[in-house]
Amino acid sequence: MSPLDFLSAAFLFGGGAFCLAGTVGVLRFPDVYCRLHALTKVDNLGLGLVVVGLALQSGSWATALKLLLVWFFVLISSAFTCQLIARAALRGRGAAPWGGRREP
Amino acid sequence: MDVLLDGVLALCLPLLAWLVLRTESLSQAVVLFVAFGLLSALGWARLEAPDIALVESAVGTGLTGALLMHTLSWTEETPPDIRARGRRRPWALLAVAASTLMLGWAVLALPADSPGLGPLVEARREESGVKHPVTAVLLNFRGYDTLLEIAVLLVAALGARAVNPRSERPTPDAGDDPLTGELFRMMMPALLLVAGYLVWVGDHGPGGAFQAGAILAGGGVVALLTMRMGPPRLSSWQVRWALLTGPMLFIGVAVAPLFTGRRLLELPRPYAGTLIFVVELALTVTIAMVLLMFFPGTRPPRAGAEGEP
Amino acid sequence: MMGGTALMAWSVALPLIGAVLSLLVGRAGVRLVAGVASVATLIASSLVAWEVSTQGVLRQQLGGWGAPLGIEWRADGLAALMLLTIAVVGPLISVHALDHLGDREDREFLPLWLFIWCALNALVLSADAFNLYVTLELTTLGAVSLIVVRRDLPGLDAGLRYLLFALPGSLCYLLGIAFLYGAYATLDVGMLAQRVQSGPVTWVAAGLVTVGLCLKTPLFPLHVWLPPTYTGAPTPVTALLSALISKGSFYVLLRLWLEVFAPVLDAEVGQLLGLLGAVAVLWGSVLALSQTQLKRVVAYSSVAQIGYMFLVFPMATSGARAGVIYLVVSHAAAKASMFVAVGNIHQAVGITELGGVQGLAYRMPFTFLAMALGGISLIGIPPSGGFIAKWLLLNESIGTQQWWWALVLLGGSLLAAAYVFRILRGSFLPLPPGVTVRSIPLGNELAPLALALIALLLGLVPWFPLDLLAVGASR
Amino acid sequence: MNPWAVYALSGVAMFSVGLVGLFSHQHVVKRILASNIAGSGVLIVLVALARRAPSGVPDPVPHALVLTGIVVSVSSTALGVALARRMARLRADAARASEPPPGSGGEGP
Amino acid sequence: MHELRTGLAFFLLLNILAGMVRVIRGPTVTDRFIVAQLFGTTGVGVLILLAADAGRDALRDVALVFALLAPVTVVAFVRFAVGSDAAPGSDKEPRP
Repeated sequence: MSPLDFLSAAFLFGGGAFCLAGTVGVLRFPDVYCRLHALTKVDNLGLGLVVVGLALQSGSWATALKLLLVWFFVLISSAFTCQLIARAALRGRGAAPWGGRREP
Repeated sequence: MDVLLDGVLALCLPLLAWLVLRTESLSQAVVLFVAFGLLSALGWARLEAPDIALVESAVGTGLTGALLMHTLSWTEETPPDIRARGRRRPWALLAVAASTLMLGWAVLALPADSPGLGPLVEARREESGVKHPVTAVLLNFRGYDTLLEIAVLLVAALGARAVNPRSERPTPDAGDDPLTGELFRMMMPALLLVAGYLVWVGDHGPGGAFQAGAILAGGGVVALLTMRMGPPRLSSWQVRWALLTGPMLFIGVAVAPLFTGRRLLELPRPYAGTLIFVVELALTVTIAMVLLMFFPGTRPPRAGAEGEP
Repeated sequence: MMGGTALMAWSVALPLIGAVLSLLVGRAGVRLVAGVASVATLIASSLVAWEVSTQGVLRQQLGGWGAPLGIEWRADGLAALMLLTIAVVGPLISVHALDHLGDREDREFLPLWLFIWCALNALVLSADAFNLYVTLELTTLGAVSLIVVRRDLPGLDAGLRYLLFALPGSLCYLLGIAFLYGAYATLDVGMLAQRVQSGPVTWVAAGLVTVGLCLKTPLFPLHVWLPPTYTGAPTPVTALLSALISKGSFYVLLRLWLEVFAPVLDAEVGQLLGLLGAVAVLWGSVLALSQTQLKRVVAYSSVAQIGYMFLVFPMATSGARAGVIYLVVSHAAAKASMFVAVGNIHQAVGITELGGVQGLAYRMPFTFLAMALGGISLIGIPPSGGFIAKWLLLNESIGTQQWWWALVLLGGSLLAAAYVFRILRGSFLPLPPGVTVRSIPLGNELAPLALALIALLLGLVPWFPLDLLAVGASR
Repeated sequence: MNPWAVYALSGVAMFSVGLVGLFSHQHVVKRILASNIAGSGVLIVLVALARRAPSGVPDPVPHALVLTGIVVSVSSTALGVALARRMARLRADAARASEPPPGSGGEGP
Repeated sequence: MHELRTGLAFFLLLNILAGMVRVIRGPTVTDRFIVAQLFGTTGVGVLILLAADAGRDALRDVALVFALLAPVTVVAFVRFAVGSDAAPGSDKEPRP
């Protein structure tokens, strides 16, 4: 296991951790808007770290660039998704933001 | 670890399918169905079928998800009286369980290592004019299937088009914010690029007309739902020509050998590859147009309003 | 250029070209393009039939690839006769449909009918199991799109019901084919016939294929979708459904059963299918007798007639095969003429009840003559095609010592006579006052008569079709 | 155990779940989803068969069949949804036409 | 490395299955849709992990398509959620 592999393994573990954090966030957070926050966390950092980890061990620049392209598109769509859903939830279905009180 | 991944994936596909059909609320069923489409795409990936994973991801998550999401607005949740009748009688469950066991028994009775027609395709792949075996089978060895399948697409589009009302005037829509306009403007070039790439790569790798057409249709759906484009109507000649150039080209290529004494769909060896590529390019437009016709969108409010959101 | 095999290709390509071009020309030239394509396909189909009757079985390897890799066509006598039936019955129904449906509907009817015609020709010629699946799907989706052409609520309900019953049928068939491919690594029906041995895979595959196609044909226990679909759909579409489209799935079942599964499976399964057919005959006829709606009577009679067709499986001899195919062809003509006649009555008087038929015989002579001749063929009274078919089946049931099928045939004919006369009886009574009879164009009246005369002709001139059927008969 | 059998069995299970769902539910969209799921089940069985090839390179013929199968399945699903949508609209109009709206209400004339 | 990648792919698959709980429990449609988006992204993660194996580069194209077409469903959802009264084709749309 060369040092590069150690580094990429570390990135992969980090990515996995953030994906777990995102999923747990979506499960545990009390209302739509917090869950949106957790969702975009998975998109940005979770996937980002996995992409970097894989890019390191892919060994060819073309593959690394393609992985970054995938991540770039996910970033764009996640930014739009978060904004659109939040606006839709607020205006359309009127989901009230969580008022800070502890849910039963 | 591989066995674990395959095992869990293969196990939760039917479970998820059962979940989709068991839930009462339609929105839950639609979202679970989108998740089911994703997991089946992973299944195709694990079964070393990248072409099918591509089509499943492009069509499954892109279009079927959007189409079903659209259905949420006009179908009510399952009315209670129907729900009661939905319970299955015990003997029916027994019969189904027995038949499923028989199917499983037949699966296990299949020879475990028959290579099927793989070696035969491999042996004659050079004659087909394309390097990727699946495209060779799809457009040359069994090109007749694909020709009829284009007819299936056209017929389904005709049926859906005839049924979707065209005369809907959109209400003045307050909800159309500039964000979706920006999204559309940013997404379309990327979609066109990837679609072109997939048609080109179909010659020597997974890809082809269906995948590219589905991606173009995805972009078209965004344009349709954000009022940038009206639904394709058969009455306008541009739509008709865009829809029918692909099939006409494919039929022309299929029928041409008959005039020189050869058989239907017998592509001339030297330029079979280019013919297939040209036909695929035209079919991409056809498939994108057909998949768009399944969407019941509305015409943009005023012709002048095309530019600003 | 015009060799037999090229003609086969043209008989499939011409309707497809016609459909695509009639879509392309849009509103203006739909009827012209569709008419030219129909005539050309009629010529191509009859030339193929002529080539088969003179030169025997025609084969073509599509794309120049051999059997296991590519798709093969095989046109034997059975296929040629089916081609002719589709080429004659179909256009007559579409001629009637042009006047029966409104202006907008017939612009959508013609391209869809040409697609279905291409699918049926492709289905009849194809000798590749998966290709048969694609043609079945094309026929099904075409039929659904036709059923909803009027966009009214009953049509939509009928279309959805048909779609949601035909889809699982196709999927069962596809899973059966998947098992066959998994076990024998070929999709060609001819090669399957050589390679198939008895075993769990073959039994399950045969079961799936049979259940799937019985759901689409439909056979008795799975026929629940037929009456509401046939009554909800516009009448010319119902005529197409009952005369041609349901025959497509039966043709696939017949070809796969007689060539691939029969030698491998034991006879009891054939007996079961025969039994279901017999129950279908009695069930359909009794229900046809108890209906008050004209269209439903003819729809339930379809259930009964389909029951007759399944009598071929218990006595799988060449005589029974000829008999059942003759029944398929004459039923196509007779049932089409009855449904088209019902369409005329509905158009003229606007009432769908059985009572509404009262006194119309004098005002619509051709329509009721057609209905009477069609009824004769359904019952099987001597000069009609139906009689020849039932006669052949009777001979075979006596010949193979399975006399109970003869009982079913005779009982069914008796019940058929009952419900046909029940329709016709009212028409000779004096016209009740106050009933206004709109005059319908002559073309509309002649279409059912032509169809009924074909059913009659089949009875008077049986040797050409029977010789044609003998070509390439396997046993 | 070569993983193909696992996927084939899961495909068969999905096929059964789909058919049961199709014939036991009344809600149109649910039945269309069920037929789509049953279709996916059959296609997974086909691709699982393709992966049995000992040489490791899967057999391309079932892949082409499944590509055709997916397109057919998507077409019939989309057609079904379009028909169901139109029927819901007609039923809603019929319901609205049969009982006149109580007040002027939001319903336009 | 193959074991690590497949293990992480399996872990992400477990994440997806865990997300099903929110889909079933999620009170509003929006919650369920958020989980659908989460599945999409996690699916992309699994695909690029699987794509790193030998001979499976095409799976990156699949991941690319997933990433590209995610907004399509979002826009459809927004049209449904925001303008449920003005969404095209909805019943409550006042007749023209």
